[in-house]
Amino acid sequence: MPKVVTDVTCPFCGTLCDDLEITVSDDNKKILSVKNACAIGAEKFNHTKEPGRVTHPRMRQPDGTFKEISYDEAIDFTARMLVKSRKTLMYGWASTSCQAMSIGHEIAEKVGGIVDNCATVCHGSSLIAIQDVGIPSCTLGEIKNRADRVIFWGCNPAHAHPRHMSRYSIFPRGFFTVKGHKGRKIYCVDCRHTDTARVADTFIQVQQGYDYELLNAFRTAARGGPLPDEIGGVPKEKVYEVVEELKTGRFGVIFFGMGLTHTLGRNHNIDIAISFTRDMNEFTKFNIIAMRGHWNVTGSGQVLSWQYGFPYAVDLSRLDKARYQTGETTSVDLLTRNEVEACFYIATDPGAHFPIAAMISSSKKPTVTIDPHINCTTEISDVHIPVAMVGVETGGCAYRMDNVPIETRKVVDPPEGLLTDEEVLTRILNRVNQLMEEA
Amino acid sequence: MNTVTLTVKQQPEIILEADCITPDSFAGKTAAEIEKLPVYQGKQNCTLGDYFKVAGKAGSTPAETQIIVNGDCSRVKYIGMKMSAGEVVVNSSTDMYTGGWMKGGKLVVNGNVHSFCGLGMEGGEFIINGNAGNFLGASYRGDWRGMQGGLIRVKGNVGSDIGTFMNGGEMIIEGNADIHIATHAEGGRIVIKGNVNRRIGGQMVKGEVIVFGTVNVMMPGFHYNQDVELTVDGVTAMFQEYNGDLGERHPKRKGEPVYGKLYLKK
Amino acid sequence: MVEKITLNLITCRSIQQGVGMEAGKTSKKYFDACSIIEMHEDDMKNLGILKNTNVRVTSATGSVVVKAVTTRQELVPGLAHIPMGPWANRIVSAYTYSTGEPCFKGFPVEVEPAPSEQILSAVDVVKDACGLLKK
Amino acid sequence: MSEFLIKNGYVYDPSQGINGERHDIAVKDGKIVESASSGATVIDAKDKAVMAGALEIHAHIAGPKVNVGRWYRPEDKLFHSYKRGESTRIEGGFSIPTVFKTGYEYARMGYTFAMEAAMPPLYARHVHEEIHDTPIIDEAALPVIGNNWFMMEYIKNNEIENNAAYVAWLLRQTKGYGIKIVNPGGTEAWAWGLNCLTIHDPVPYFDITPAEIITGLIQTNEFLGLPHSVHIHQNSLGLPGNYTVTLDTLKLAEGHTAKNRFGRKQVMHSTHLQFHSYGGDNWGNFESKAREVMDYVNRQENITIDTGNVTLDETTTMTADGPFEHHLHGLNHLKWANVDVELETAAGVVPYIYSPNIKVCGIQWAIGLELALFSKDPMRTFITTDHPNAGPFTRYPRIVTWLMSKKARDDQIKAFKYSDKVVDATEVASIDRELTLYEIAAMTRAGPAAALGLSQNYGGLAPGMNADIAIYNFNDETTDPAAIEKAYGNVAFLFKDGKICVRDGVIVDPGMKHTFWVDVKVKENKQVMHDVREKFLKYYSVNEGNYLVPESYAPHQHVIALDATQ
Repeated sequence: MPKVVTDVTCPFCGTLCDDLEITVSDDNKKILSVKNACAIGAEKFNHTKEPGRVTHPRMRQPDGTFKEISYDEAIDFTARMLVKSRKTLMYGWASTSCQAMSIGHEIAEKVGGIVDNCATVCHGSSLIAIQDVGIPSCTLGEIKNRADRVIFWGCNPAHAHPRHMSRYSIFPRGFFTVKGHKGRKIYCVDCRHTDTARVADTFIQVQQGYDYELLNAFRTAARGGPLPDEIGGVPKEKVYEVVEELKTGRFGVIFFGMGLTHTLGRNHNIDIAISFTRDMNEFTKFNIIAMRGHWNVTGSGQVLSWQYGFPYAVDLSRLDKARYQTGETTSVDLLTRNEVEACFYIATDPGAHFPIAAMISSSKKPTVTIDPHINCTTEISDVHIPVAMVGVETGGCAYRMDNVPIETRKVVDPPEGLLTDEEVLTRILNRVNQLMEEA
Repeated sequence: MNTVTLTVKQQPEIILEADCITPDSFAGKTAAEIEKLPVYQGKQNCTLGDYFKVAGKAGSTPAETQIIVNGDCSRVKYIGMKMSAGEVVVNSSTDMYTGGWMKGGKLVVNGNVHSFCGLGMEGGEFIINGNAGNFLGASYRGDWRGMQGGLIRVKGNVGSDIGTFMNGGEMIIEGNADIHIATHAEGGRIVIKGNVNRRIGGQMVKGEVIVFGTVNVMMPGFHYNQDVELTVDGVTAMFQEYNGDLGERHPKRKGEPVYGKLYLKK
Repeated sequence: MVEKITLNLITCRSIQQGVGMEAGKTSKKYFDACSIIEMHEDDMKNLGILKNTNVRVTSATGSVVVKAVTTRQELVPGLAHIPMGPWANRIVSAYTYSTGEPCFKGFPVEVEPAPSEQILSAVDVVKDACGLLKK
Repeated sequence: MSEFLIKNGYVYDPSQGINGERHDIAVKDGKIVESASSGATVIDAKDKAVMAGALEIHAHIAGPKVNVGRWYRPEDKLFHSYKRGESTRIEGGFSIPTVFKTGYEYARMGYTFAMEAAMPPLYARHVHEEIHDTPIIDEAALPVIGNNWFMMEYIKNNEIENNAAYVAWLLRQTKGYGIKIVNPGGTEAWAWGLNCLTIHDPVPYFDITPAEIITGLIQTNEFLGLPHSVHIHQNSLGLPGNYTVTLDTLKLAEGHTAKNRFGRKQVMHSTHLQFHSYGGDNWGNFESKAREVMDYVNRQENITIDTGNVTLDETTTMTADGPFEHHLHGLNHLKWANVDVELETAAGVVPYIYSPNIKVCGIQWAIGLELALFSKDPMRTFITTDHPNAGPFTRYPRIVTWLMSKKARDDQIKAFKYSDKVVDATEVASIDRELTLYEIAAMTRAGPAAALGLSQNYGGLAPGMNADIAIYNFNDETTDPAAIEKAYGNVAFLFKDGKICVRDGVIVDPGMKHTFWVDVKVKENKQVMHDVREKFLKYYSVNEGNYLVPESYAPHQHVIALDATQ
C-alpha cells in the first residue's frame, strides 16, 4: 500500500513550504506523487527516481576519469587533506541540516577551516547591511495576517520562490486581511517587467543599478524634502505619490532579492532599503524581509552565529579564535586571492555559481565535494562523496527565510549503502581526530 | 629614535599575518627578540625571523622606535595595526589591514595598500604613496565607529567605501575614488582631488566631503545651498555647497538642523 | 545592423533554471534553461539575428557561447539577461568590492553572432575554463 | 561514578540555615550524601566558601533574538575571541557570548542552571537547538505568552480552564517551563506600531487590558500548579516615572495564593525591576524609586523579584518588548532589529552603552543595587543583569562585589562623571549595608531555586540533593573588592551532577547538561484543540504538524510531569 507523508517541508528555496503531501511506495523506496509543491519542489522530489544516481565515492584519476572508491578511502583522503592544509575553505552548507553543519564546524575548528555558506554569493550583502543598520522585520505569517502594502524590490518570487505569493504575500486571507489580494496594494520595483511585476498594482521600472539613488529619493520624499526631476528613470512625482500611499497603509512590507544584493553598491542598497523601512515606522508599521534563496542557507547562518557569532565567512584558521571579514574571509575573495590551500565543498555547487576565476583557482587545489549528485563542482574535484538528499532521504532542522526553524522529513530511503551528510562528516571528524593524535 | 630594519627573506606561501610589525611590539626589544615575535600562515605558527631579516634595535618606547620594511610585502597583512606612536616605513605594497585601528605615530607605505586599511583609525598619520583599496578608513563590519581621528593621505586612487561611518579625522585622496564615499558619516572630512564615480555622502548625517574633480551621478538627497570659497589643503577655490543627505536624520544645533556638506569645485 | 553590440548584463534566477537545477546539472532541462541570453527584440534586430541564434558574449572577464532568446521577463533595449549558472559565470567578474559578493548584475558585455559555434555543456563549460577539458 | 568528600569549607546554604559553618559535604553518584566512604576523593576547601550551584532566573542566552544580537554585532567579537584549554571550543563575544562561552562562563562563576527568559513559541526549536549546544549548565526556557492570541481570547471570555489547557498544550509543544509575560498587550499593539503604557490601556482589536491579561495568567498558572509562577516583564519598561505602573502591576498579585506541589510561595515573579523603578517624568529629573518599590515588595510576600543590575558596559539590549526597543533606537540611533512573531509576540534588539559619563546610566546603576540593598528578604530578591540588557551576565562577580562592599560602591560613585547628580537622584551613597555570603547564597541559590519550584533538588546542599556545588576562594573575611570579584568569577571547583567540571576557573569537563521542561496533563479539551487546528489552518504560516519541538532537541531531558486534571 502506498503511504502518504504529510507536513513535508520542501527543501528547495527559503520559502520552506511545509504543507507538501508525498505518496511513497510501501517499501519506502519510491516517490509516487508530490502534492502542493511548486514545479521546482516537485522536480526535486521526483529527481530521486532518476537513473544513474552515483552511489559510491569517486576519485579523479590523472587522466581525468573517475574511479569508484570506498567511503573509507574517501574519508581518509578528506581527513588527510584537511589536516595537512594550513588554511582550508569549507564552503556550502545551504542544502544540509543544521545538525550536519554542527559536525562540520567541529571539523573546521580542529583543522583550521574557513566556514562559508551560500550567503556569500546571495544575501551576504543583506547580512552586511543588517550588521550596519539592523532590520525591522517579522515572520511571514504577520504579512499574511496584516499587510496591506507589499513591495517586491529587486526580486521575482514568481520564478525564484514560486509559492511565496500564494502562501504569504499577495493572495492569502489572514486574520486582519479578510479580503486577501483585494485588500492589499502590491508594488514591484525592478529593471525588468517580470512575472511578479505583472501581478503588481504598481510597477516602478528603475534603471539597472539605480536602486540606491531611488531609495534615497524615497527617504527624502518621506521627509518631505526636494527631489531632482527624475531618479534612475523614475519621475519624482511617482516617488512622492508612492511614498504617500505607503504612509496611508496600516502595515507595509518590503521583500527584496538579488536585484539589490548583486548590483552596484551591494550591501548599501539593502542598508538604505532598511533605513527607509525604519523611517516608515514613524508613520505606520513597516517591515522588510530578505528573500533568502537556498532552503537552509539561513540555518547555516544561525548555527554559525550561535557557535561563533558570525553568519557566514567564519575564519577559524587560527584555531584559537573566530574571525570574520566579508571581502577577506569570503569564498570568492579567498579563492581569487589564493589564500587557501585546499577546498572542501558540501551541499552546494560553487562550480555552477561562482565566477569562473574563483573555480579556476579552486581546481588547482586539493578538493573534496560532498553532494548527492554529479554537478559542476564534483567534476573538477579530486574526490566526490555522494550522500543521501537531506529533506528527502533524511531529515533535519532547517530555517526559513524569516528565520523560523522547521523540521525537514525523511520521505523515502536513500539508495542502498548511501550515507547521510551527518554520517560522512562524523566519520571525517573521527578520522581527523585519529590523524591528529597520531601526529 | 632607534631604527629596526626588516628585510623580506622569504615570501609566504599563502599569506602572512604579521600584526607584530608595530613600534609597540618592537619597543624595548633586540633584533633577536624581534625575530621571535609570532606571525601566522593559517594554522601554522611561525616567527617574524622566518620571513624577515631583522637588523638594528628598537627604542625603549614605541615613540622612540622606527621600523623600515624592505622587500615585497604585498602578501603581508596587519602591518602597523593598532600602533600608537613611532614610525613605520614600508618600501613596498602591503596587504589588508595596514594601519588598522591605528592610534598614533606615522605610517608610510611607499606602494599600494589593499582593502581595510586604516580601519577604525583613531589618530596618527598614515601616508600611502600609491593606491588604496576599498574600505579605507571605514569601520569594521557592524561598528558605527569608523575613522575617529588622524590623517590619511593617498597619493593615488582609492577604491569604494572609503570613510564609511567616519566620525572624525581627515582623509585626502589625491587621485580618483570609486563608489560610496563617507556613507553614514557623522563627522570628519574627506578631500578628493580627482574624480568620483557615484554615491557620495549617502545616508550622511554630518561631516564634509570636498571634491575637486567630476561626479558621475549625484545623490538625489543632496540639495544645492550656496557657493562658498574654501581653502583646502593649501588651495583656495570656489565651491558649490550641497546639504545632505536629506533622506537621513540630522541633529539640531540651536534649533537648526545640521547637515552633511558636499563641496564641488566650480 | 552591426557586427557586435554592447549590452548591460544581469544574471538572475528563473523558474526554468530552478527546475533544471533540480533535474540535475547534466540534464537537458538545465542546459536549455541556462545556456541562453535573453535579449530585447530591438537588440536582436540591431545585431541582425533571429531568436535561437548562438551568440558569443564577451566581458572583461571572459567569453562564452550561448543561445539568444526573448523572454516574458521583459527587458528594456540595452539590457540582457543570462540565467545564473556556469555559462553566465564564465563572464561574471570575481571582483567583490571587498564585500564577498561578485559582480553578478550590471556589467557591460559585447554580443556577436556565433551561429557556427557550439555551446558547451554545464560541466564542460567549467572544465574548459579550468583547463581540464580533453579536446 | 566517583565519590568525593569536600572537607573543611565554610558552607553557605540558606535552604538549611547553614551560615558559614564548617561542614564536610559528601558526594556520591551525582547526589549529595550523608557521608562518604574511605575511597572518596578528598577536596580540601579550607578557607573556601562552599555553596550550591547558582541558578540564573532570568537571562537571554538562547534563541532567535539572542542570535540576532550575536550575528548583527560582529564588532562585539572583534578582538573578543579566544580558546582557553584543550577540551573547550572557541569562545567569542562580549555582550552576547556564543553558546560555548555562555556555558563555560556560567560554570566558571559557579552557576549550574540558567533560565532562558523569553522563548517565542514559533521559534522554540531554535531556542532548544542553542540550549542543546550550550555546554555544562542545565537550562529551561519560558515561552512568552503575554500577547498570545489564543490567551487573549480565552481570558477576555474569562475561560481560565481553556486557557490552562492551551498553556499546557503550548508547554508540551515548545518544551517550555512556565508562563512568561512581556509588556502584556503592548507587544500585540506594537504589531500596529502602538503600545500599552499602563495596565489599563486597551489592546487594539482584542478588547482586553494588560491588567486582565496578568490576572488571567496568574489564575491559569495556579490552575495548572506550575513549578514557577508567572514571570512578568511589566508595561512601560525603561521610562521615567514608570514606578507607578510597577506598583499597579505588583498589586495585581494581592489576593492570589500559590497552589503547587513544589513549595513555591510566590504567584508573581517581577523581573529586572531596575528598569521599572524610575521616578521623574523626563530624563532631566529622572530619579530612583527603588525604595518605594521595595517597600511594597518587602510587605507583599507572594512576590519575588530580580534586579536587572546595570554593569556600566557597552551591551546589546534585547527584549520581546518590541515598542521599547523602537523607543530606545530613537534615543541612541544605533542599529535596530525587530521581529514580530505571528499570533504570539515580538522582539527587538538595539546596542546600548551604559556610560559612567552619563548621569542616567549612573542612576540606573544605583537603582539596581538599591533594590538588593533595600531587600528585607534575600530569599525573594535575586541578582540578575537581565543579561544582556543591563549588562552581560559575566559581570556577576562585579555586582556581587558592589553588593558586598560599600567601598567598591563608593569607588564607583567617585568614578562617575556626574557623581553629585547620581547621589542626589538616588540613595545608594547613604546605604551602609554590605551583603553577606549567606545573603548572596540566598539571592543566587536557595531563593531562585524556590521561586522556580526546584528547591527539592537544587539550590541547596542537603543530602539527597543534586551534587551541583561551587567552591570559591573566599569567605566572609574577604573584604578586598578585587579579591571578591576574582574569586566569584573563577570557582576553585564546580561540581555538576557530582562531577568536577571546573577547577581553578578552567573547564575540565564538558558536563552533562539537562533541559528542563514541564509536561502538564489536563482534561481533554475539544474546544481548545479545535481552536488550535483552526488557527493553524487559517493564520499560522507553518503547519500544526511542524510546530512540535521533538524530544531529541532536549538533551538529557528533565521532565517535570504534573497532573492538573483534578
